Amino acid sequence: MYSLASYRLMTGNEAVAFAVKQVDVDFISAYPITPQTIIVERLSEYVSSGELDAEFVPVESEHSALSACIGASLAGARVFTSTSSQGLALMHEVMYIASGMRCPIVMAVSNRALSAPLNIHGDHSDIMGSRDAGWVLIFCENPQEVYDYTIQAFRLAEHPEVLLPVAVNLDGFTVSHSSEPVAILEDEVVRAYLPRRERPRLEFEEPASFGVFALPTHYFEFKVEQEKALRKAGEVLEEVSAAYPNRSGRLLKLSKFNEDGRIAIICLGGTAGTVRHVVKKYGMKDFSLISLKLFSPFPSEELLDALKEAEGVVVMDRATSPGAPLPPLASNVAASLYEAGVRLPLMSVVYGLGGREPTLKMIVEMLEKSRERIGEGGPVVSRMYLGYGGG
Amino acid sequence: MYSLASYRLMTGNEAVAFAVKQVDVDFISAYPITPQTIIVERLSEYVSSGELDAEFVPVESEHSALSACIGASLAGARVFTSTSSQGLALMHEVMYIASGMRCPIVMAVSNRALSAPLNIHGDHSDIMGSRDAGWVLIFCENPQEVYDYTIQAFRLAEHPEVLLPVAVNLDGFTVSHSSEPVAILEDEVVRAYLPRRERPRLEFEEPASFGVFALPTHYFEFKVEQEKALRKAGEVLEEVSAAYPNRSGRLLKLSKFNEDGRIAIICLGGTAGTVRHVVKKYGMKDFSLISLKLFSPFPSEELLDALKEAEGVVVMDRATSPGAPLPPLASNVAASLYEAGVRLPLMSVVYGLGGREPTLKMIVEMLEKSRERIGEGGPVVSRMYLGYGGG
Amino acid sequence: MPISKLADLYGREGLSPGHSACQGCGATIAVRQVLLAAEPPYIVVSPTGCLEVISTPYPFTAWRVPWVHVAFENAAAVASGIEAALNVLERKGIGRRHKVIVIGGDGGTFDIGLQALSGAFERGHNILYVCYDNEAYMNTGIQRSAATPPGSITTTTPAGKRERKKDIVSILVGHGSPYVATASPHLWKDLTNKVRKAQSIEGPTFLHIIAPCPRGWYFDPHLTIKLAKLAVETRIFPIYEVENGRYRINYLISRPRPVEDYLRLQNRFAHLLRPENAALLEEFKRWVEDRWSQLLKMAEAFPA
Amino acid sequence: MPISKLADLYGREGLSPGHSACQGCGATIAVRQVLLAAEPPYIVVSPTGCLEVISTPYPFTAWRVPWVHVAFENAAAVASGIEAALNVLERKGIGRRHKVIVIGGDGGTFDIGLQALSGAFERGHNILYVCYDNEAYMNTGIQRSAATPPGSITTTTPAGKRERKKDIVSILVGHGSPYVATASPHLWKDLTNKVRKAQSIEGPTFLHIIAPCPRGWYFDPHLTIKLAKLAVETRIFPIYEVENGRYRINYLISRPRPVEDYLRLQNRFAHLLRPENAALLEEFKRWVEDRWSQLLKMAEAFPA
Amino acid sequence: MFLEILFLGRGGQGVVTAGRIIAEAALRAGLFSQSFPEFGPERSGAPVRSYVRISDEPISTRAPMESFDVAVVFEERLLGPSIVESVRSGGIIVLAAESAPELPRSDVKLFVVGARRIIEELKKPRSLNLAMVGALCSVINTIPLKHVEDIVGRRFGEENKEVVRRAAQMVVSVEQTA
Amino acid sequence: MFLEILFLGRGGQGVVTAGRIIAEAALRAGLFSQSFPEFGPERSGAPVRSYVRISDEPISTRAPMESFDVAVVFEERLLGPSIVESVRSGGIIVLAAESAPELPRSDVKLFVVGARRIIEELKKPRSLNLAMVGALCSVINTIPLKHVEDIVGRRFGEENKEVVRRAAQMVVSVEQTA
Amino acid sequence: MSRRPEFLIPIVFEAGNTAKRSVASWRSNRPLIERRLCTNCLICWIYCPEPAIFLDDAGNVQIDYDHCKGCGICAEECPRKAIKMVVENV
Amino acid sequence: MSRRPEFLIPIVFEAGNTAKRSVASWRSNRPLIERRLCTNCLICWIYCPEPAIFLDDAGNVQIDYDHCKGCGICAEECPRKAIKMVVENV
Ligand SMILES: Cc1ncc(C[n+]2csc(CCOP(=O)(O)OP(=O)(O)O)c2C)c(N)n1
Ligand SMILES: Cc1ncc(C[n+]2csc(CCOP(=O)(O)OP(=O)(O)O)c2C)c(N)n1
Ligand code: SF4
Ligand code: SF4
Ligand code: SF4
Ligand code: SF4
Repeated sequence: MYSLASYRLMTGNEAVAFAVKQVDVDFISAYPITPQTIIVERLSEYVSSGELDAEFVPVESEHSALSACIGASLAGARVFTSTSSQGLALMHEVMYIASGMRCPIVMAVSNRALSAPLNIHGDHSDIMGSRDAGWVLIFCENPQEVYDYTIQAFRLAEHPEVLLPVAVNLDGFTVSHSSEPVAILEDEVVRAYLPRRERPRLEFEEPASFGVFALPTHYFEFKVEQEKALRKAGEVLEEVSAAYPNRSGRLLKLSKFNEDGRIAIICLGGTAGTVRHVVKKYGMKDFSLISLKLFSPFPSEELLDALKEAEGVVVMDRATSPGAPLPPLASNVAASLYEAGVRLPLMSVVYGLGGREPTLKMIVEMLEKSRERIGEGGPVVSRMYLGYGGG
Repeated sequence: MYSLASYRLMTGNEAVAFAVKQVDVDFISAYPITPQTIIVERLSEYVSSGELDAEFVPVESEHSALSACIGASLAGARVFTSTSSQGLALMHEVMYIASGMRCPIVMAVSNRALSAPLNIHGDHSDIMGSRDAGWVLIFCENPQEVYDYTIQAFRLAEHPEVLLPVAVNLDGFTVSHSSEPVAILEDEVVRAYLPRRERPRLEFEEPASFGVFALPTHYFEFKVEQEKALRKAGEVLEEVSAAYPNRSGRLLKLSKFNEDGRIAIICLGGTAGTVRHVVKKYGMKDFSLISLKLFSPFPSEELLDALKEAEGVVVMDRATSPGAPLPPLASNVAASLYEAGVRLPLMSVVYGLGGREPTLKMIVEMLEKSRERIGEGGPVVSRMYLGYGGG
Repeated sequence: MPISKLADLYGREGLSPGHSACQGCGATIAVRQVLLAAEPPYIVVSPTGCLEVISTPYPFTAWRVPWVHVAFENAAAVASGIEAALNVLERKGIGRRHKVIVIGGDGGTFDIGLQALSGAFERGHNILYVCYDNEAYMNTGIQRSAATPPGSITTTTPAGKRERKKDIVSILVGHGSPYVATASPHLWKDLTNKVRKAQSIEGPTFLHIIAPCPRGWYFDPHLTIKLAKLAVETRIFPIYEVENGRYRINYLISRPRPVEDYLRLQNRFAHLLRPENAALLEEFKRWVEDRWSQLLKMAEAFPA
Repeated sequence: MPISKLADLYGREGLSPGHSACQGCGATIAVRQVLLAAEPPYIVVSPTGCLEVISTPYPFTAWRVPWVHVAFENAAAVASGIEAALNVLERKGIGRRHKVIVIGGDGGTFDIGLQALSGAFERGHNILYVCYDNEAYMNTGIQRSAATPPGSITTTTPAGKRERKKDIVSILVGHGSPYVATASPHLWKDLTNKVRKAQSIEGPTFLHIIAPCPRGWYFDPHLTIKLAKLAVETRIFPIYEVENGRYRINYLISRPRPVEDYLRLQNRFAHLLRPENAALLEEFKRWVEDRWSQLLKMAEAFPA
Repeated sequence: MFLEILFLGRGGQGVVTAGRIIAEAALRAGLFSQSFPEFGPERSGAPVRSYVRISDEPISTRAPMESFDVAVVFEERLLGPSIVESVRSGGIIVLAAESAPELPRSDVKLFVVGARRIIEELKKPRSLNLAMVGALCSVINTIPLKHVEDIVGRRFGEENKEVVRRAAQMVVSVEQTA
Repeated sequence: MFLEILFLGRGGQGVVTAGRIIAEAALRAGLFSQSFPEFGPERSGAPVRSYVRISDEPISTRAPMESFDVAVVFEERLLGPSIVESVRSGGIIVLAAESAPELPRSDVKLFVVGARRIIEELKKPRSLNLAMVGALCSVINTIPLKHVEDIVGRRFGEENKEVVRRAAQMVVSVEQTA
Repeated sequence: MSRRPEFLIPIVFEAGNTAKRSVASWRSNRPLIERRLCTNCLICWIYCPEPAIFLDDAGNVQIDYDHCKGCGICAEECPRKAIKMVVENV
Repeated sequence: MSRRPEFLIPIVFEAGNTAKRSVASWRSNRPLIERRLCTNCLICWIYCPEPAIFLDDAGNVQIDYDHCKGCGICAEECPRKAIKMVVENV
């Protein structure tokens, strides 16, 4: 049994900061960038007021932020950082290093579009552009999930069979800046959920060398081992979430709505809520919704299972992979279907780039279009830009 | 008709530098990193000796290198840079900006593994980790291709319907450091192939603002326009390569060998040569080879065409996409097959990470294994780490 | 030719109205003055920050001169590229040299852009780098920068910043720059003439301009120029120039006004004036005194 | 407690033999001396570069002390993280403070790592940053860095570098560091005592050590220590320290040896001694003189 | 019940805070709520919006709001035609003003509150937003005013409760003639 | 014809250049060639390798070489057991030495050249690699020595041609007894 | 030699076109110049952040009310106190 | 509280283990100490880059030939000229 402290109105960013305070992190280093900045500000306040006993290092760039986090993590600290967009892109190099050095850092990403042109609004290009960096990638639909998943992210990251960094993604503005009720746990409950675990660390008495140079004789093995750990994280997640005190806040790999709908909509992050709203409000029973919480390791199996009854699938990507046959999420879905030998009509939808937040009308339009395209012997794969005004 | 100046023994890196000299670039900015450094060194020498009339700006980091290139490109110059691995990762943010600002920069990437652990040897993780940045991505098999494709890259990049940066990839060490005969063109022939073309630029008389801020009202359209231009580059390439004076050096999207083999091996970069050698030397008629030259925009159509007769396909990735169902190349191939509704047994091979260069024996082993797995009612998708020693 | 009266500047506007800076934005005043003085042909480069965001919401631009923004951390690198490229294009007869003027905020200059700046100065590019210093990251909502003065409250230093302000002038003098100077928009004649001078010198030059920010310093927008003046007259922001390593104090403040006159008007310093924070106020004063006396000594050891 | 004889250092080795530095590597000598002097407990951080590559080919390490490498540009940021994290872990009773010592090459310090360094110094972390200066990027095969002296040939300056060496000491003094010093491995006593001193001072301190590199400077490996000595005695590499802004020249070279004695032994300078390059040689000498006289003036204006 | 509310004021006037207070009060009243600002760079002086949804069911949509049940406008100058347009038929406008302007629509209810006078009288020059929340609360009548008072008291000091109360009392309905 | 050749010396001795010279000479002789160094960080003094392939057909493989037709060893100390092992049966070792060491294999031909003496005598202390290329060329006998001489003359000065010639003359076959 | 491409590109070719936008709605207070006090010294102009001050054809300093945001700097800095700020009417 | 994970991780736990590797093959010249000249002053040791110089149990300076690369610094710097370099035999 668990006990909820209470409900509080929080934005996604505030939910992150609050969770991070409760997990008793030791070290935070981050750099301001819209729409993530509020996380940094709140944490500065917690540290400054003494509510959180941690070091907050206000570095001079995101490259240094993640670098400082690696140093702190290797020194044995529980570490948190956060960023968005250009900041994440500037960390790109260091992200691979954090995972390669097996640092259980948790990072919140308030997702935002990448320049050029500069745009401060939401989309998933930032994290998708670094999706190969070997991090566990979690997506949240609302501040409640942000809160719950941030806490669980620490347990997952620090699990001795995982030891990998985790990125908790929240849509820039639509989740990061939206104030909503969040059920929070008592501090002690959170602490109990997250006992400290030992791992190798920098100390004079047991001198080890970290971040060594690997010749072709060894590199491949390190990388495969790391890939395995990431896959393992998928299994460990089940244990991590099963142990989470607030049952309704457990981090499942995906959540389903209206399972009987014959057309499945697959979606990451906040937009899933809008789709759910539309399906519910307009009684569009044809459609089921799969809100994917775990993007990496990609839960192919669970996804295929969720698609068992589907006649077609709409995959909503809030990012592009220019030049590739399909954008990131659709590409993973197609690969999973291909592997399973399932030939499901797939409509790949790119939406919401640079904060073009889907309106209800747009979602309805997308659903209608998918009905047209799916199931009438249409193409296996079709494409759509949702809300795009150009030619 | 064209005239070859002569054959010269050149490494891949030297072939880049020589081509860049011949195309009369105006501006070079780069930062040393193994195994790309020789390119920078040779170009410094050309500039210093006066053989090349260009500015060489020896910046203090790769982030600045590509930034300086953007500045120079917007000032109207023909621009070149080169990098590898950590350097490319450090440019990540700026790569998206270069394409978003539509700068026709040509960059050579001597591909190398990404840290951690640090490794200076060849693999494709670096460029694959930035494959969403909207660049045209070309892969070369040997110094000859490096030379020819570098020259063609400029014409493609600067084409008024493209105006996008192009990355020319050569395997670190195995191509970048291998000296081989290269047929070179006369300087004048190269110049004639690459006339200067006008594009918007920074100048006091026609003051325009570059790199502006786009609200949600406009960003989506810019990005779609950019994606279209990248797709367009695939078409333009045909014109660009058809015009290339050395017929045998034309940049085709892919090259085929032993087309009748029932199992197709798809491969990027230098390893294609080793596979070809094995197939030829050991008379393994079962196998055809598709050496892919263009990775982005991905030539799905041409690839499907090349696979028409295949009974199975082996996709060799020299990079991983940890946590994804398939590594980058296999993922694109699977998406293409899925879209075409073709259900071909696919063996995804990850090889050569961190310079674990495949030996002939390893290639043979891979081919044998693929025979076992493909065509006997085996799984649609199977996986293999080639040359991996771990469990 | 030196600027002696406002009529010399009128009609040379480089920035259009209609931008979206806050009411009373000091940075915008500073930038206007820089552009009024700058001699064509030139190209302006800006890093990300207030100036960039307020001036170019597509499809609009406030810039009447060629302008480019690439990212937050690389303005000096972009400027290096433009400068060097135009050198060779002029040599080849397919372009001409422009003076490249970077105009960036303190965050893009003191922190995330410092390395690019240092590199450009080390390589000796012919650029003028202007930093409008509003003493925090304003565009993202008032976070600490290395230029934030000690004691100042920002959203990342809720109890006041502990560290001193990074001495960017010394750092750039240490780079061997031929001309480094400070300026304030209330001294428009000094400022605009320094722009001319800096622009006329071959090599990398630097102008550090105080730019009061009503939003980030929490003061009433009509006080912007007043505050710039107070910063100078309290010796908090000394006005001087360093030419080839030789120092000249342009405004020798012999009888400084009390720093409290300056602090009082801004909510970011409100706590410093509370009795319980007397030590912090002392610390602030010590910082001001140390810098001033250091400056005097330098001017003595290396006189202009 | 000060080090007075070699026996005080013997047996404190922090680096094992069996690493793969070149024959006669000056950097390795410098690093050995630093570690012989350093007082436990400490942690070493290195950026990418020769030192890192020669010392840790998995599954081997030459380091007998805790050591970490993360990337090329971020050693000071990594050090900041370790230092700050151990502060809080000690406070929480689950760890203890260590002095963090960064040891990096000139490229990782003057160029690509400068911003992280500047940030760490501005924030005032309690770290000792040691730069072994072999005056180019050696690990990647001898390319120009901001520390490469004027005239020197590298693979990216085939005709000799035009710019002067970046004055890192002035720059860090400009950051308000409480202790910045230079050293040479031939003066082992001075060097090791400076390490102790720097380590004992709270806050960010810096040690700049000349590290002759036979491969990159093109000299015979047995001359490494000789060259370090010549660099000092020609005034090319002055030995001094700056404590809280106050200068002390530790080796006042009243009668400098001709710079030619130093240049002659190294192929990177061979062209400077050719008659047709007299102007370049002059330029080099001017640089040496300018720096020395600047140093004297600073020592006079800000005496220890 | 499903209410969509717009707050419209200027950077610096606490428009976002107003939205949060009402959302929090709704939460206390056992309702579900969501509140978010206009997304974008905010500059002092520029017109600024914030949005609130209140419902008796969980709110999952994050779609932008294009029309409203209630618009709360902090200054008469800001009540332009497009704002008036954006209020749904049968909806409400709450305006800070001393006297009532003419509205071009009759299917919208206009309420006016002398918010500036209230805050001047109570010497709370920075509390315009609190006055507007009080007025709104009284007008929509789905959230007990006490919740708003409590929140305001806790977050901004007891003295500010009076601002809320006074505004709630003083807001008046204006009959439209158009 | 398909020859795989190893050069083994020390960092600083021009091992890589040696490989390139022979590859270039092969090119001039109308053959195909490929030459590459050992990939990795090179330090002065450390043992260093380079590799050459020569063929009468285009060379497409980039597989690492694990065994060789010819091994050219710049110093007797470097001729360890693993090197001797790596030479194919019927293959050749060319060694810079004054006298012939014992080899543990008899299916390999050993050639010795007094390369150090030659360069000393000709006062070309940095030309050990050129001597070794000369010796190799003479031993494998598929590339006219003239091509090597030309390349060396052009790249390193006429005086060095003599190093090549002399080494080509002086290299001697050693009969193995083991 | 600049050539505008036919496709959408994130460049604004029309220099200074924010002048076409009004920011009058930002203003709560309006500066009024008292003509008889004003010497047209241009001090207000050099300190205006917009700039929303210009010389009319007669050479008199004028406020551009489409672009004045009402910050009050001009009023504060006018050496002749020739500008006063009044509350903006609707 | 360090705990070694069971999987492969790029950390070397055995500090200073390059000492187990020989780099003797790097050496072309070998330093020889002339015992009677040597005062065990340790100057050679402080300047050796490896270090390949140590004190034996008797307190005498010795060369560690597994780790000496033969750079010759010791011979150059020995104040008593007690070290000479000789060409390495096979
Ligand atoms: C790599 C990166 N990190 C962070 C940001 C977010 N960001 C944009 S502007 C800015 C602050 C700018 O501060 P400053 O340079 O002082 O200029 P100001 O806004 O104060 O004018 C920040 C943190 C960014 N755009 N890019
Ligand atoms: C981001 C990045 N760029 C480039 C490199 C390649 N690189 C590694 S070490 C090095 C030079 C190191 O020079 P320095 O710091 O002077 O140390 P040294 O090797 O001379 O000891 C370079 C360019 C890298 N590892 N990472
Ligand atoms: S926040 Fe400050 S610097 Fe930025 S526009 Fe507003 S007043 Fe100007
Ligand atoms: S290149 Fe220079 S610094 Fe690097 S290991 Fe060799 S001698 Fe030392
Ligand atoms: S400052 Fe005053 S006097 Fe001068 S022009 Fe302006 S209004 Fe007139
Ligand atoms: S009130 Fe401000 S914006 Fe308006 S004219 Fe005066 S100075 Fe300019």
